[in-house]
Amino acid sequence: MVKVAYYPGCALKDRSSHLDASARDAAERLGFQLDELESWTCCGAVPPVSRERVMNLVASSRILKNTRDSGRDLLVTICDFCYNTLKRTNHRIRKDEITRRRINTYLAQEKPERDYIEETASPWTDYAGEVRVMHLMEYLRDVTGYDEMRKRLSRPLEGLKLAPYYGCVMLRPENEIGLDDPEDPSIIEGFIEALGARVVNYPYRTECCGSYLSVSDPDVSTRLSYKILSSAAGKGADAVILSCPLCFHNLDSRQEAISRVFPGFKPIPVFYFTQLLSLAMGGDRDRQGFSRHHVDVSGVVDSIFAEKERQ
Amino acid sequence: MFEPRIICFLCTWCAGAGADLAGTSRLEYTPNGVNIRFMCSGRIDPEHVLWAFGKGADGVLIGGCHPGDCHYMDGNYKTMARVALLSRLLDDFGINRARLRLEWISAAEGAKFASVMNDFTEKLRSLGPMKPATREMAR
Amino acid sequence: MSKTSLPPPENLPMRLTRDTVSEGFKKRVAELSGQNPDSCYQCGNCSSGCPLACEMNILPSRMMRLVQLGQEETVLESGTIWICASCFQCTVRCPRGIDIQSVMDALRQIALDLGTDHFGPDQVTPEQAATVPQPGLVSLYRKLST
Amino acid sequence: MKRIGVFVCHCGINIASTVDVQKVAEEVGKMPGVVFATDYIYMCSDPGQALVREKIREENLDAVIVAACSPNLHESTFRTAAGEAGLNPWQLEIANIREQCSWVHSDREKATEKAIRIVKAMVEKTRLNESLDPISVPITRKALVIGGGIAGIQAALDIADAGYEVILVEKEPSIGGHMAQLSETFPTLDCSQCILTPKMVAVGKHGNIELMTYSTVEEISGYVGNFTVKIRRKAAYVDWSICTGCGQCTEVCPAKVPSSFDRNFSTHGAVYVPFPQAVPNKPVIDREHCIHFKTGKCGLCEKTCEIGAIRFDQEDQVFRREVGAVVVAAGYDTLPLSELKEYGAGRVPDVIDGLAFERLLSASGPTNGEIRRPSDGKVPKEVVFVQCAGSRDPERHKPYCSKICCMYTTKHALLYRHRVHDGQPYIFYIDIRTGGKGYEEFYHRAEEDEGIIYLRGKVAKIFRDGAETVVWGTDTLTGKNVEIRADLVVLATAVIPRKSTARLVRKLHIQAGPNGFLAEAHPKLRPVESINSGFYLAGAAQGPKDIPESVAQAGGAACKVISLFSRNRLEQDPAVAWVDEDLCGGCRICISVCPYDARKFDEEKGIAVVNEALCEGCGSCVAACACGATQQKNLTDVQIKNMITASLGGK
Repeated sequence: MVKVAYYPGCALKDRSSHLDASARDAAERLGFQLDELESWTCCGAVPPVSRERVMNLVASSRILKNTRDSGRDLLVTICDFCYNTLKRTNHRIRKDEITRRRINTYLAQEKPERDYIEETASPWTDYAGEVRVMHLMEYLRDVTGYDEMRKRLSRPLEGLKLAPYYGCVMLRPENEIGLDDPEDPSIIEGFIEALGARVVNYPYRTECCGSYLSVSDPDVSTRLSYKILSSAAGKGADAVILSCPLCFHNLDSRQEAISRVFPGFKPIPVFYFTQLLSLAMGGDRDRQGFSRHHVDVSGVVDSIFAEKERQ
Repeated sequence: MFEPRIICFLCTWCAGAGADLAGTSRLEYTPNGVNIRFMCSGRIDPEHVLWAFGKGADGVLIGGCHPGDCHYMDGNYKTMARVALLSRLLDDFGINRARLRLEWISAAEGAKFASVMNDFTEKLRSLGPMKPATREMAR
Repeated sequence: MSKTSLPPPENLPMRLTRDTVSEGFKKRVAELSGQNPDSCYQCGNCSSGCPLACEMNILPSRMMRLVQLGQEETVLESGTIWICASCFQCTVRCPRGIDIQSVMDALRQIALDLGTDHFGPDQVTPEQAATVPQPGLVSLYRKLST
Repeated sequence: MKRIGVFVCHCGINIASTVDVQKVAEEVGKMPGVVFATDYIYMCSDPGQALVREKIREENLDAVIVAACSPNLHESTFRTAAGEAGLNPWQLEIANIREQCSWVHSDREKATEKAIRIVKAMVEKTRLNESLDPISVPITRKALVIGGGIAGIQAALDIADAGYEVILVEKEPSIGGHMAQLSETFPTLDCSQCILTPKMVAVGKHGNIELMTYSTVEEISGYVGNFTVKIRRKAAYVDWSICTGCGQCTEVCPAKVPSSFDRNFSTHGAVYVPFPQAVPNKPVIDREHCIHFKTGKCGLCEKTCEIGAIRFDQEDQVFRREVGAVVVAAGYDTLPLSELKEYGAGRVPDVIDGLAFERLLSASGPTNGEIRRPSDGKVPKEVVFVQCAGSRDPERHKPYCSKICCMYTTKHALLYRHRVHDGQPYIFYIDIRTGGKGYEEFYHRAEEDEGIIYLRGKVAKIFRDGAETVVWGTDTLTGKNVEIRADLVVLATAVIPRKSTARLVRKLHIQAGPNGFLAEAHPKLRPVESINSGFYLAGAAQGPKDIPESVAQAGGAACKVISLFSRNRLEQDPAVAWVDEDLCGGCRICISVCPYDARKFDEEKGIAVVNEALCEGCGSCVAACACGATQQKNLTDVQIKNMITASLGGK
């Protein structure tokens, strides 16, 4: 079983741990194991990765360095926030000489004090961006391959119409992330088809859901989420699929407020991509944490299982 | 600090015009090189390069047109072949082949010429002056 | 009715000096963001593409103009820098390649350095604290702590 | 010992500010053979040149060195001046101490020291310079014009009217270029066809013009005055010599081919004439879409043609022509919509580009001049025009301004108002640029009398939402964003060089600039000439420009060709190769190396000989010669070695 270094990040270990469980389950069914890093810290989170304050790159640099020092050159994450921060930090370390030198001087201060010579400890070398950071969906697309994934489906989501939601930090800024074209992405569309479901096109797939504003200005996030969800529902989507815990929180938990403010609005279920992947691979519906969803998903999940029985 | 002496062989139509463009765009680069103007890089004889090293040059830069752009059809392809052979010859003479540099520079690439001069001077500084013994070999 | 002071007029002209338009605040923004505000030619692409523009009293393109002219007070008092959700639409679409998100970021940090307190942990409701995923809180607080 | 004079130029402050010109003159003055050395404020000025002439006589100099700007600028000026004073022009050399010294260094001491070494190298070269006379060469007084747009047409007519023969090569079946696609032209709104067709007909009928359409230049060799060009005429599968252009075949053809002339808004048969006023007005068969070629059946056109002009067995033909000069007028293209992903990447049906809107406006267009939108044919009432779609965008598309779009978009909006009185045009712009004669008045009228709304701001996104096309823009003047649910969007896409121009640049060995447009010899002083002699530029292939400028440039290029042809012989640069008969061992390496076959093997003498008329002076043979038997005049190996030694400060 191929082992892939995996960085869950804080949200996936706590509030959204059910999404982490579904990710591990799906990976196993696809023939690789998400091998969590032994020691990891918070990734520093987007957005203030400002140029002058190199300090706030240290958190993510430490994760990258630990990955390399533990002998691995690939690190997978399933949260857009961690993916954005790790990828941009890695990019800056590779591209900018000064940032690389200053980061490594900070990290050097954390050299463990050893009074004895440890043969096994690898020599302390500067981190220069050797690790490759990948989003789990990117890994499925480029390493496992969507066709391979399609073949291993035990419960294809035939007939399910899914609206892909990218949000912001998964794609942008593209010169530092380079996952897909920010104006015309296709990675989630490919993922949906690989699950056997049908893609619903709607214009708001790369528009912001309000991100952290949902805490300080909830009304703003309500308005933005309404635009996204009503557009997707309007185009006939059964559900929205995304890969960021914060967008998941906004689009899912805001729907009560939206229904109160916008009377014509019909709630639409929101899924994390690992949940649907796990179901499609034959995963157990009770281990996906559906109970924590604000918008009831049982209708869609029943249709997925119903599909299975009819075959 | 060691200031390397560079001899540049630039063809008129592309590399020479590129060097002139670096001038009209006021791009600063190191004053270590003097250009000998040729109509085409195909005119440069390996003998000239060895003569330059023999007479005290620490580095030789040959500038020609990008393949396909040569005003005389294929002069630069001949240069490419001659420099490849000459570089091996330099090894035999004990001259570091990095001292001979071939660059394709078009009439629109003033910035490229300036950065090549700066970069080449920097590399030659790190290489240091040529040893008198190898200079004698070149002569 | 002998007033000892008058409220300032509604729309004072901008007092421009060599310092406002090149040194001081503007230079600080340039350093912090690593961007050159003067390369903006006011095309307005960042404003028209910004999903939060409808919530802003001053649009992003106009913020860049105010930074170009060193208008520190107007810029730091505007709600724009706090409404910006760092979604990078502006950065991606700027024809002059300016990372406008970094400029907004720098403005937030200058505001925080001057002690502005936009949103503190005490204002988070227990229910939010329990449900909002940590990246949401951290990036929001981040506006407080750096 | 030669008596050498050195003149060091200040060039105002351009050289003197970083190079100590007095010191240079003084140092070089000490060299043996340098009998006179001075510095002067502006060598290229009349008094400067007079100084050279005067000193040549006074000091009876055998050679002169002018240390100044790049030889490309004033080498010919100073050589003429030397000639007037009785000194052989090839005894005068230029030392480039401006572009390659004073302008690129700031350290005064180092720059001066480098300038001295540059001038010393030139002194060593001139010591061994010979007096030469230009090689005179006959000129073929026939011109080749590549590209049949308005620029090519005008150039061809001007040259032909001056009495010289012209070959006009156009890759489309008909000449006319993009101008033929336009409805009216700014700023006078006269109909494009009405002012273009007479010129096209004149080309078609002109005794001096050989019109070769549906043809491309395959290969060119030789040099100015003596080019040999191979032109490939694609098989039209119609024998134009007997075809009367009656058009019967085009009506019966069942195939449906999208018309590129109408920007795919209409279709024509596989056998077609691109547009009614085509010159020549004869059809061609599009092999990919012709049912006969694909399945061997049909052949309706053949049956219909009474005089039997249809020839399915016709082959491509390659013609050889001798010409003396080439005018390149290859025209332009517009940035494909697929590049503009933020505006729907060409997948939103009601988002079209400027040329497509021209076809909608055109009376002979697919909608006979009625403005109808592509998606459902309805008359659009809300029309958004988007400027700078790809232009002025160094980060993702083209860094330059495409110059013509502000004017043609204003024209589009104005004509739209005349056709759809209750329709509302909006123009999103960054700056409206109206620099031509009568342009600003035209824009003012559009804004004031025609009710066109100008919105200052760049559009960020255009997308389809159900049946509607949504435009997200802004108005920076009010500081508010703008959303318009448009019925039709017209993008003013960037003007870009044609893909075929890049291939042409390769074949002709001329230069193209960073954005792919043809590079002129000097942007201000020689805008219609290429740096390669014998090639002239006209029209948008050299950079975005409107019709008045293209026509003016075409006239300029034609005038250059006519002045070239006015001389009966052409003086070729004499710095060519020559062979020392005693040394040459007849190994023939040089013959294989010469790209111009300027070298032949003389059977009797058993040595190689140079045809001075063909030799271009590139010198490849000299470097290839094993025993140094062949040398290049005024650039011998000995001279080069002496220059190297002097440049390194050695003796």
